[in-house]
Amino acid sequence: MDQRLEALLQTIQKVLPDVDGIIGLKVNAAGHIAPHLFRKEAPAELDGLAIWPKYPTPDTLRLIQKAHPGAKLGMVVRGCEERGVVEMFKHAQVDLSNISLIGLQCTREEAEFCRCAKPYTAHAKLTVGEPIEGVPDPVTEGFLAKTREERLEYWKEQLVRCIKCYGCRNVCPQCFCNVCALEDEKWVGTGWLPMPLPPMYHLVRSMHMTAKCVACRECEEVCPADIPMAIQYRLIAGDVKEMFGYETGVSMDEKPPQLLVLAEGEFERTGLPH
Amino acid sequence: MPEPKIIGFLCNWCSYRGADTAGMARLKYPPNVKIVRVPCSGRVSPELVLRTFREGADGVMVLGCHIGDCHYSTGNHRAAKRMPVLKKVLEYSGIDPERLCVNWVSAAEGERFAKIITDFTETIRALPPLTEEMTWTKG
Amino acid sequence: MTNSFPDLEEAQVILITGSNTTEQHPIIATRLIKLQDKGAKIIVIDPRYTQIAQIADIYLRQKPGTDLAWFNGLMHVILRDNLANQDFIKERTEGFEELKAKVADYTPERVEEITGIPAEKLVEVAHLYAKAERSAIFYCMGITQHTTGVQHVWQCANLAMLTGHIGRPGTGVNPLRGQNNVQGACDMGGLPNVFPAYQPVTKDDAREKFQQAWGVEKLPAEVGMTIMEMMHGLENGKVKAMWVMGENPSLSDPDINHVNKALQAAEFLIVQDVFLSETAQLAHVVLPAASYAEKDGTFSNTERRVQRVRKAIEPLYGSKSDMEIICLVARKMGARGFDFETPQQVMAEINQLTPSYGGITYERLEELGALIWPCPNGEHPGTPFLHKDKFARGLGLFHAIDHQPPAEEPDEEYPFILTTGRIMFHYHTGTMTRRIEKLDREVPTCVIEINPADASRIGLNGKNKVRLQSRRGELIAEAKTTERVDPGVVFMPFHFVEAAANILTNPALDPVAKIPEYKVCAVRVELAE
Amino acid sequence: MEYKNVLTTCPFCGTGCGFFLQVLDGKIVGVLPDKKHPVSQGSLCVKGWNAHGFIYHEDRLKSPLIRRNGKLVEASWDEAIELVATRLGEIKAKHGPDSIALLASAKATNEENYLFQKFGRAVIGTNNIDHCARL
Repeated sequence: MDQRLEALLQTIQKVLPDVDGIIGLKVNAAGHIAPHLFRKEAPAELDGLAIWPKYPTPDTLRLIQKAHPGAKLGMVVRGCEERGVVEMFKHAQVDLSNISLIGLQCTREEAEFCRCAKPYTAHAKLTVGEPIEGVPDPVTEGFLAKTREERLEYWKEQLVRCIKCYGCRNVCPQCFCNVCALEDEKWVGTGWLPMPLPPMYHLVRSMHMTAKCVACRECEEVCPADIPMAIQYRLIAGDVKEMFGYETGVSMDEKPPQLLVLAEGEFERTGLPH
Repeated sequence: MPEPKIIGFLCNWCSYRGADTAGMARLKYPPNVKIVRVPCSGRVSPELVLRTFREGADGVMVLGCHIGDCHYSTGNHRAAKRMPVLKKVLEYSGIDPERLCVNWVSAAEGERFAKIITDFTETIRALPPLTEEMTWTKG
Repeated sequence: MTNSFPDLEEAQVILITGSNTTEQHPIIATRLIKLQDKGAKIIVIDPRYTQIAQIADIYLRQKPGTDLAWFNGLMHVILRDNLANQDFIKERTEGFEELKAKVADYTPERVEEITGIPAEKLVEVAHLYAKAERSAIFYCMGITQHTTGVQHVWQCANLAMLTGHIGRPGTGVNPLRGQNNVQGACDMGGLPNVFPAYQPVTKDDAREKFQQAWGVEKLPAEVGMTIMEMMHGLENGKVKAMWVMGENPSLSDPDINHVNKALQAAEFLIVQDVFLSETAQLAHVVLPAASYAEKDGTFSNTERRVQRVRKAIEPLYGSKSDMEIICLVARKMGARGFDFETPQQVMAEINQLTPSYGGITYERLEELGALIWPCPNGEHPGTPFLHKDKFARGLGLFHAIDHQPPAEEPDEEYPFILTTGRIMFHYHTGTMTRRIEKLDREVPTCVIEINPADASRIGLNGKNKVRLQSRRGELIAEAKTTERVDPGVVFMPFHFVEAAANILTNPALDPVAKIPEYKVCAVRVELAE
Repeated sequence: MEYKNVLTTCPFCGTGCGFFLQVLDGKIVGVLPDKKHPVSQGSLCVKGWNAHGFIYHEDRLKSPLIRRNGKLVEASWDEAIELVATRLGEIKAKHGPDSIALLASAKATNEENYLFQKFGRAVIGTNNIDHCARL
């Protein structure tokens, strides 16, 4: 057994007696992996404990907590998943008071797969594996080197392949709105492929990921057309940090940037005329 | 080259009156901007701006009161927070962010209004029609 | 499909015809499209400029119902320019001389006249397809739902054999099967002429085998009726009773005014379904069936890949699985051999009697995830691609085929060609998908596609309701103007009962496969207001 | 409190994509794509993502229905099965096996299709079995 997996198993076994269940990943006989709630009633299920490929488990937590608000749970989180639950906590989607986070540090290989800048946890008290530094994101860097015209051309080539599966929205743990703007005909037309330009679906979604995206890249992973939309989310996250000093998932206490009121000094950083 | 189509969302309390002031002073500015009066620049959502582009606008203006002068005290803060991000979204999508003009005009600033309109119309005139850019390359 | 997805990743040229792949098989489409990034070229030949046509490297638009001609044209060019695979033809095929003689007449110029495909484009496609080391053909009902449907499939095979693009990874003739388990329903003998694994009911040894296994004295030796023959049988009184398991012929069959009359004539109609479908509304007995999420079983996909369906929850609302219902009725009728408690037990019987499924057990599926038939025994790894060293019949047979027009062509009275199909957001007759809010909101009702030139000719300006009439019936539906269809052609999906395309369609059948000509019939289009 | 993911095969086209049905306390709450699936490779189309959307629909048939005086009315399973068995038996006896026709299903499982044709051939004694493969 993989060393990290072995260590994770031991940590889970330590935590499990004190909680109602632990959210992690489970593999079946043929190697298919999905999120699972491990419980002490069924200890044998831990034989199927798995760690890769990752899944949007913050959403699993949300689903379970909605039905069992008081449950005492453990949860295995990678850096991105931890940031995910922190953001969801700030938007009152999950309650972290009863949750034991078990941090799972990503390997270099995993981090490179995700082009991840922060492949480590920051809040989890229990952790498994050695944290590593973030890795470069050559895709985003390559995109930044393009001219405006080249960028337009690039997205046209990518987005003509979009089949409007809504997978990027569906899989995103941060997409928890009860009413979704992407399903509002005022903004996004229905029933036609390829979706007409301008790409309203993707423009609106990019806007809505502002100060929410935690760079887990689940959206890219489930995209049938391999459209690297996280490029945009990532760049915007950088701008939001610059303009409004906000970074997703970093601190539990820091409120997401107030949409309504400019804070001291923000106006100057927006680049708008005075 | 066809004349560019520009939609201007003007807040009721400052910018729209600024347009009036410009009109009363018989200031000259290009007639490309079709004005939509809104209660406040904070009313203009990013979705509305995008939809305006979708409907064929080559440029969109969101004009509000100067920061600090908003009729609703901080309504225009909302615009000041959202619109810069929207400009970034446009930029990363390959759509010239210059197509979106966010600015502030008080009721008294007729000349400022005329200048903003004139400059923006020139900016848009220098760009190809957006509908031309918004066609699929394949096919 | 002769091949399967993993090996098709190696294809260099992908020729898609009669398939709106992005809307009908979205995940297959995106897999193929992504191959472009590895340098593969996609060719689409289709009367509609669909999304995949737009993405394709080369798109050719033929007039509906002229496919035999462009196939011949491609083969003409391949032979003319010495691009055929002579070794393959010599070693693996027969009937080549007849084919050669036949396609000699189909010069690109003549083909252009018949099909509307520019001659130089046809030549380009012929060269691209033939010269690549690995070219794969994908087709769907756009070429099969014709009175010449079987001949179109033969043409695909002709083209593949002529160039040797078959029996290797990244090649082959790959039909995309429409419904989730249409492959399996065929494999399991849900056809009037064959037992499971296509063992003919007319063959004595096949019948004897099943007689023995099922413990019955005598199984019927004559080929039974196809759907269309059943409908005629209901009308003329030959058929008295019909049992429909999870299908909806009231909407899916051609000329449904006629179908509904037939169903109403049934003395006893049993329908089992998840919802009260249009067909169920005509039934004498309706049996509530469990959905896919409430039962175990297997589906066989278009690659012949057999995969598990797993019960996530118990049957809802007092419904029962189709398996349980069949067993209950059979036992009530005093039959033996229906004492199954689990689908796994049924599969064990299938393993015994269905050579191609011999090694496809639940134990192996649990371990391997999936198996692609033929898989004759418990050690066999499955067969990702067919016809490796030899064809099922030994040598591959070329069929020399002339262009033939569709059964019904436009005329003065009915000047438009109607072609029908599906859309991304709905599945078959919409019994399930129209009840899924997130799908229904995308396309809540039928929208007909019409070329802008035609739209202005009939005065559609600003209005959107049209009346479509054919020799079978008429309907009113919304219209959308689009260059996606040529002038003279209208397209409509068949999912919608309120504007049911199959009121209009022509029940003319392919003489061999008995498939109706859904892709071409003549209609009149007028403003409805 | 139970949360599990049940791997199954999409019922909405011949591609055969794999997904998990998310089951929370015995109720299906969503779909998750299977990242290790050989066909769908972690992706789904809009139909697959919403394949759970009809399961709890209020229109689901909730009881067998039998036509009485021209109207479909609720009946018990026993009644319905009895009626089907009796009528099929009568019609077969009176008009012969080929007066009965069966439509199998491209939407049902292999096992169900196998049993259905077995029923038609072995119990009724007819080859009048088809399904909408061509439609």
